[in-house]
Amino acid sequence: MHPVPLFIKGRILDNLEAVRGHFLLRLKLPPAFHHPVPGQFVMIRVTESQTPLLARPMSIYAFEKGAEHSVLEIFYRVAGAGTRILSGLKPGDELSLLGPLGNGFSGNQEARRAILIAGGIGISPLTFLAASLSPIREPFPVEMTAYVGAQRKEALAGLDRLSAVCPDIRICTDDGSMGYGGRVTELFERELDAFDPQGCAVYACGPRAMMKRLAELLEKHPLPCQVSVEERMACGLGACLGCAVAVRTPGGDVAFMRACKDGPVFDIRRIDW
Amino acid sequence: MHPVPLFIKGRILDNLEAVRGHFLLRLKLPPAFHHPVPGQFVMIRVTESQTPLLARPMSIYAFEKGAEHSVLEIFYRVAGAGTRILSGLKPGDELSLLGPLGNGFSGNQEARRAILIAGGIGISPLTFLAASLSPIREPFPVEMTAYVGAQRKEALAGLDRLSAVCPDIRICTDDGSMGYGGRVTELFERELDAFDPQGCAVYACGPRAMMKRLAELLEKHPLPCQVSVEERMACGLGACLGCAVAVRTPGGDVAFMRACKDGPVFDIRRIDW
Amino acid sequence: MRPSSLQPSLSVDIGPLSLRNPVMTASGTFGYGEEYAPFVDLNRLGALIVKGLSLEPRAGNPPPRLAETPSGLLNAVGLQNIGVKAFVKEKLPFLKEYSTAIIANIFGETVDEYGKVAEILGMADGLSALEVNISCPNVKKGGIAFGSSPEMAAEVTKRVREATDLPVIMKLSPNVTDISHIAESVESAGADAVSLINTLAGMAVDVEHRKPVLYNVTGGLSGPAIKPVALRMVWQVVNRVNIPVIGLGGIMCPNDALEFLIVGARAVEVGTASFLNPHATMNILEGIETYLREHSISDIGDLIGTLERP
Amino acid sequence: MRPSSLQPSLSVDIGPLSLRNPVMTASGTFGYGEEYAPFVDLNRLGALIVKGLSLEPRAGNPPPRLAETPSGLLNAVGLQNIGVKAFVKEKLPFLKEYSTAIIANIFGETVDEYGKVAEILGMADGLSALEVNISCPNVKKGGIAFGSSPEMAAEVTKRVREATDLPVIMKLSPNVTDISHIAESVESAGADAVSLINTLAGMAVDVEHRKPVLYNVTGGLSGPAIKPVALRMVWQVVNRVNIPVIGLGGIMCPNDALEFLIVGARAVEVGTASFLNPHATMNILEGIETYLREHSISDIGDLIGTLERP
Ligand SMILES: Cc1cc2nc3c(=O)[nH]c(=O)nc-3n(C[C@H](O)[C@H](O)[C@H](O)COP(=O)(O)OP(=O)(O)OC[C@H]3O[C@@H](n4cnc5c(N)ncnc54)[C@H](O)[C@@H]3O)c2cc1C
Ligand SMILES: Cc1cc2nc3c(=O)[nH]c(=O)nc-3n(C[C@H](O)[C@H](O)[C@H](O)COP(=O)(O)OP(=O)(O)OC[C@H]3O[C@@H](n4cnc5c(N)ncnc54)[C@H](O)[C@@H]3O)c2cc1C
Ligand SMILES: Cc1cc2nc3c(=O)[nH]c(=O)nc-3n(C[C@H](O)[C@H](O)[C@H](O)COP(=O)(O)O)c2cc1C
Ligand SMILES: Cc1cc2nc3c(=O)[nH]c(=O)nc-3n(C[C@H](O)[C@H](O)[C@H](O)COP(=O)(O)O)c2cc1C
Ligand code: FES
Ligand code: FES
Repeated sequence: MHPVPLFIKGRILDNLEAVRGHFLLRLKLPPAFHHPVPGQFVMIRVTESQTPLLARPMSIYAFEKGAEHSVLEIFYRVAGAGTRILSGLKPGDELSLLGPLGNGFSGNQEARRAILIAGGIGISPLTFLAASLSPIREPFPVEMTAYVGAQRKEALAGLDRLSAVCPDIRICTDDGSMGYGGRVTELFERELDAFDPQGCAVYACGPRAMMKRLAELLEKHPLPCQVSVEERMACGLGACLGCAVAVRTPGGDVAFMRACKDGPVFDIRRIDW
Repeated sequence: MHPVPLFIKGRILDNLEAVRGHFLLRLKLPPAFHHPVPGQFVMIRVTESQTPLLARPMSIYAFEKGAEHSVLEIFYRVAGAGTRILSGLKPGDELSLLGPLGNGFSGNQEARRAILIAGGIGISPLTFLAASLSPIREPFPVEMTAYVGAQRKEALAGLDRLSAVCPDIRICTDDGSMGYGGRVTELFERELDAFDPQGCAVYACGPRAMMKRLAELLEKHPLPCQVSVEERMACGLGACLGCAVAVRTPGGDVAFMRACKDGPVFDIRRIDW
Repeated sequence: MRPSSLQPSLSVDIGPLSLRNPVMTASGTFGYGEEYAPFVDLNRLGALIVKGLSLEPRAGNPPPRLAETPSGLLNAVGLQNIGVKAFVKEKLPFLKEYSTAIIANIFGETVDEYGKVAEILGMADGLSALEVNISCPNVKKGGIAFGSSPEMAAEVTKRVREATDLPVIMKLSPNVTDISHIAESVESAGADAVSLINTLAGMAVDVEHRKPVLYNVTGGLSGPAIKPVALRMVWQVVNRVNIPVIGLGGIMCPNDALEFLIVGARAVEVGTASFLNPHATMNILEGIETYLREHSISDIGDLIGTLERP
Repeated sequence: MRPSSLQPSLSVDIGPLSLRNPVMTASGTFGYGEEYAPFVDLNRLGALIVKGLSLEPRAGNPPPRLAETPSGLLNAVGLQNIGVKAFVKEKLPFLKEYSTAIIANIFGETVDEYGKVAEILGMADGLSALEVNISCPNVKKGGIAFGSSPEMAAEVTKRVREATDLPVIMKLSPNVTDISHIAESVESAGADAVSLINTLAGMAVDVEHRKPVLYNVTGGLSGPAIKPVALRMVWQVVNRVNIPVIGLGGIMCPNDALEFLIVGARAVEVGTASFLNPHATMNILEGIETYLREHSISDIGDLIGTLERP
């Protein structure tokens, strides 16, 4: 899970607005960059100047390895100053990045069905996961169901890409402007009992509130579930201890693990929400 | 001399490298920008982000007033981080600037001959001055002689523009690779006595060492001389008192005046070099 | 968070001083007002604080006086000023024409000099308050800044307090171990308010010439770099004193000002920001208004000091 | 200024400690070394200082622990660490394989705890020195940091000095009125060297939610924003003590490191810079070498402390 990360330059192939405020960044990388596992991320420096100072963590959305060069895709939402600068970069521009980092999703060999639960930009690592589960459908087909939530129809992003690898998408919008009217966790709760805990694995990524609610739903339920969490990060390498995630220790205490090195993917039941 | 300055946006028309490390920036400004006097300057913000924090003072190289818009030209040398960022800006980019600022050269009504002494990028305000003296040659022709100095041939910049308005240019290079081999002040010293102090005015801009030497030369000489000085600036408006220039008071003491507001053009004999 | 169309009330009281809004100019960064009059309608400022004044004119330090650092500005102007008498004669008449509160920033080399400056200004017409800069070195007591010792800070406060009826704002130095202790001390000595922070002492080196960039070797650091330190100090002080606190240090945009207000500052001063954007004070004022409207806060008093625990 | 082809000598002595070059890693920013081993040949570092260690493991603060500020980083990790015993057992064996000086950064909640940690590490094999962090609050004496009082700083120094034969570097806090006074005090108490600065106490506010950004409310400010303050303090301290001074605070590039060396620091530590560029230490080392070569300085000792008056 920990191929040695590299700190390298990537050249922007394109950086286009997909849905309002959401951009697809395609980067050309030297072949030395290791093939990432879904759920892994990179730290991207949006500028060589020191404003902003730190690199920004971004999940890997897609990756294609080539002999001459590889192509890495990032799907991102403009959230603040750093992502705003990123969104202004043009094809041909170079940027520094560090990766691949962290522990990705661990495929469950036995699982016949993957349930993906995505809130907002959380769709990014789950799309990479779905794409990587998709080719191994044969001879033991992995069925996939994706629950995708957003506040309203206009904020739904990344559906095209996901639906290409996972045709069964169940959309939820808070305002009911598309699909189920309500939280993604509400719809999942309704349908939860239809899934066979034995052959299923849940993978989730989204806002903290969504994942917390999911943790509650699954508390008394045997479905296994991995979540990818977000925390502010400085180093991405496990050195600064800035990206603390509260987990329950076997003794019942709370301890802090590092989102960047011990995660960002955790068993949902380990986390102290 | 103090038309009310404006803080406005200009759009870059072009920003091209003229001679190695020296750029010509042409900016389109709204017509509200006042017609500057040669020797006046603007404070340019090279970025809307705060790195670098402060605006950079730049002399006005040329100005053309139009009804729809005006065109302002800046001739600059890449000296550090700020000018490096400036040199990366592209046509169409916008930047904020404040101006016109400061006291320019005051034309001497009686002077029949203007002697310009330029070191390095100091050629910029003197070219604007020469261009503005040039059309008023008739019916009382103002003769112009320019001494232009640089370390070596390759560092000479802005000769074309200057020679269009002042054909009598005497070039000096420290290494002798072009023109007179030696400092511009050395050549001027040799030729100094040929000028008639009555009808002449000297205008100088260049490195401090050059202007200091010039001040020494003129100490016991009646030629009038105005110099444009450089100091680090923060506000450009006379408010911060950061751009102190030591001047001699009538009482013989040293006092500090503001390069931005009381200058940048001073009588060379007032300054305490 | 639906925007309200009502005009929120922006007026704040700084002890005996009523301001139409909480946006003031920081001393030394707005000259004597006239320099910025082409850009800012001075009547729209909460208050205008002028460049620091001493009893006699001061020449200040030789150049270089400025150095830029990452997100910061070092200055070693050396408190150059025209002196309190020239101020009253030459600068105050222009300022008096405005309805804005005019605050004189003062300093002295001895406690007595502070008192004398305060007396002269107390008799001048047209001032609303004094802001007392105690970050300058005390020449008599061996060069420690008045603001580094609670006792000396209190002494200055008492002397100024006695010298004038004008509201007295003590401007605190951040170069201390415990700024809230100094704040308590000037509160007990009769200060009407405190303002903080002044600049952090800093330095820069020209590596090529192996010389300090500033002639004076060290200078005062201002600008965005110091904002986290300033906010922390304002938070410490509002938790310890009952007099109003004015916050400053690195305020560049409305959000920065809001941080200080939420932490508990009753007003803010805008300094270095005016250098890069002469409209900064007005942009900040308008941004505060917009925030209040968007958050349906009808009175700025309902925002001040509302910081919650995370 | 013609470049010399000679390889300049980079070795420096920090009291009893000889380093192959002056570039060290700052505690808490380089983990236990292993995290950066993929990027930095640890054998090329002047010294490697590990994350601060306490007697018992510490969980640290709840998140958020980080906030970015203009040219700065606020952290409130809360000194999370695995404890000195786990360090010796689990981390030191890896580090011992390198020829680089390994320095343990330590702290305690009481003077005695400092002593105990120093004793344990003094007996462990593979360490070259201790760096003693006195910026953490003294729980017994009411939460004032050990580093804010000359007496308390001296007490800690003495206790650690008695506990071990390892060279003792006292790491000073910048949140004080007179850092050179603290430096003199730890010098008299037997410190072999001082390092400065630790982080400046700071704060940031989330204006939308009106909450501190950090769970712990305040945090420590590091990065380029603090460099001018760090340089000024190093300059003050080198002018007052005879023991070697290690400089740090905002060093991002070779020029920054050179500023500290010229001012008089015998070595530098690189902190926050490694976060944005894991090769930062090596870039800085190479840049120092290039500078020496370009300026025909054959021994770095001829650069250190050569600041001239402007
Ligand atoms: C492992 C990981 C993977 C991520 N993957 C993606 C992705 O694929 N696409 C995407 O758009 N975003 C992703 N994020 C979130 C992304 O890192 C933040 O949106 C980004 O750092 C914000 O930077 P900014 O400068 O634009 O905003 P800032 O001004 O720094 O912050 C804006 C908002 O974002 C929050 N924020 C800041 N830093 C982080 C952070 N490190 N993690 C979470 N929230 C933060 C702040 O609290 C604030 O509310 C990921 C985060 C992590 C930790
Ligand atoms: C009134 C005035 C007019 C000027 N006109 C021109 C011009 O027409 N063309 C041009 O190329 N340059 C001009 N300059 C100089 C120009 O302002 C500086 O070169 C520029 O500010 C450097 O910025 P930087 O960020 O690139 O370099 P920095 O990294 O800030 O500094 C690089 C070098 O420039 C010096 N420097 C920094 N700021 C100033 C300053 N304000 N004045 C003088 N030197 C400074 C520094 O000491 C350093 O040696 C003028 C300066 C003044 C005061
Ligand atoms: C150039 C300059 C001159 C200053 N002069 C004074 C002064 O005369 N009196 C004073 O109390 N503070 C003075 N200050 C400090 C500012 O008022 C303010 O406290 C400091 O700059 C921090 O605020 P800022 O970061 O918004 O600039 C000066 C600051 C600068 C940058
Ligand atoms: C995330 C983080 C953790 C730190 N942990 C420690 C620590 O455990 N012990 C210590 O003495 N200093 C610690 N520091 C302070 C640094 O060692 C250093 O003094 C400070 O960051 C200034 O240097 P810089 O600006 O180069 O980062 C820490 C700093 C950061 C940013
Ligand atoms: S980001 Fe530094 S430890 Fe995780
Ligand atoms: S630059 Fe501010 S007074 Fe001249």
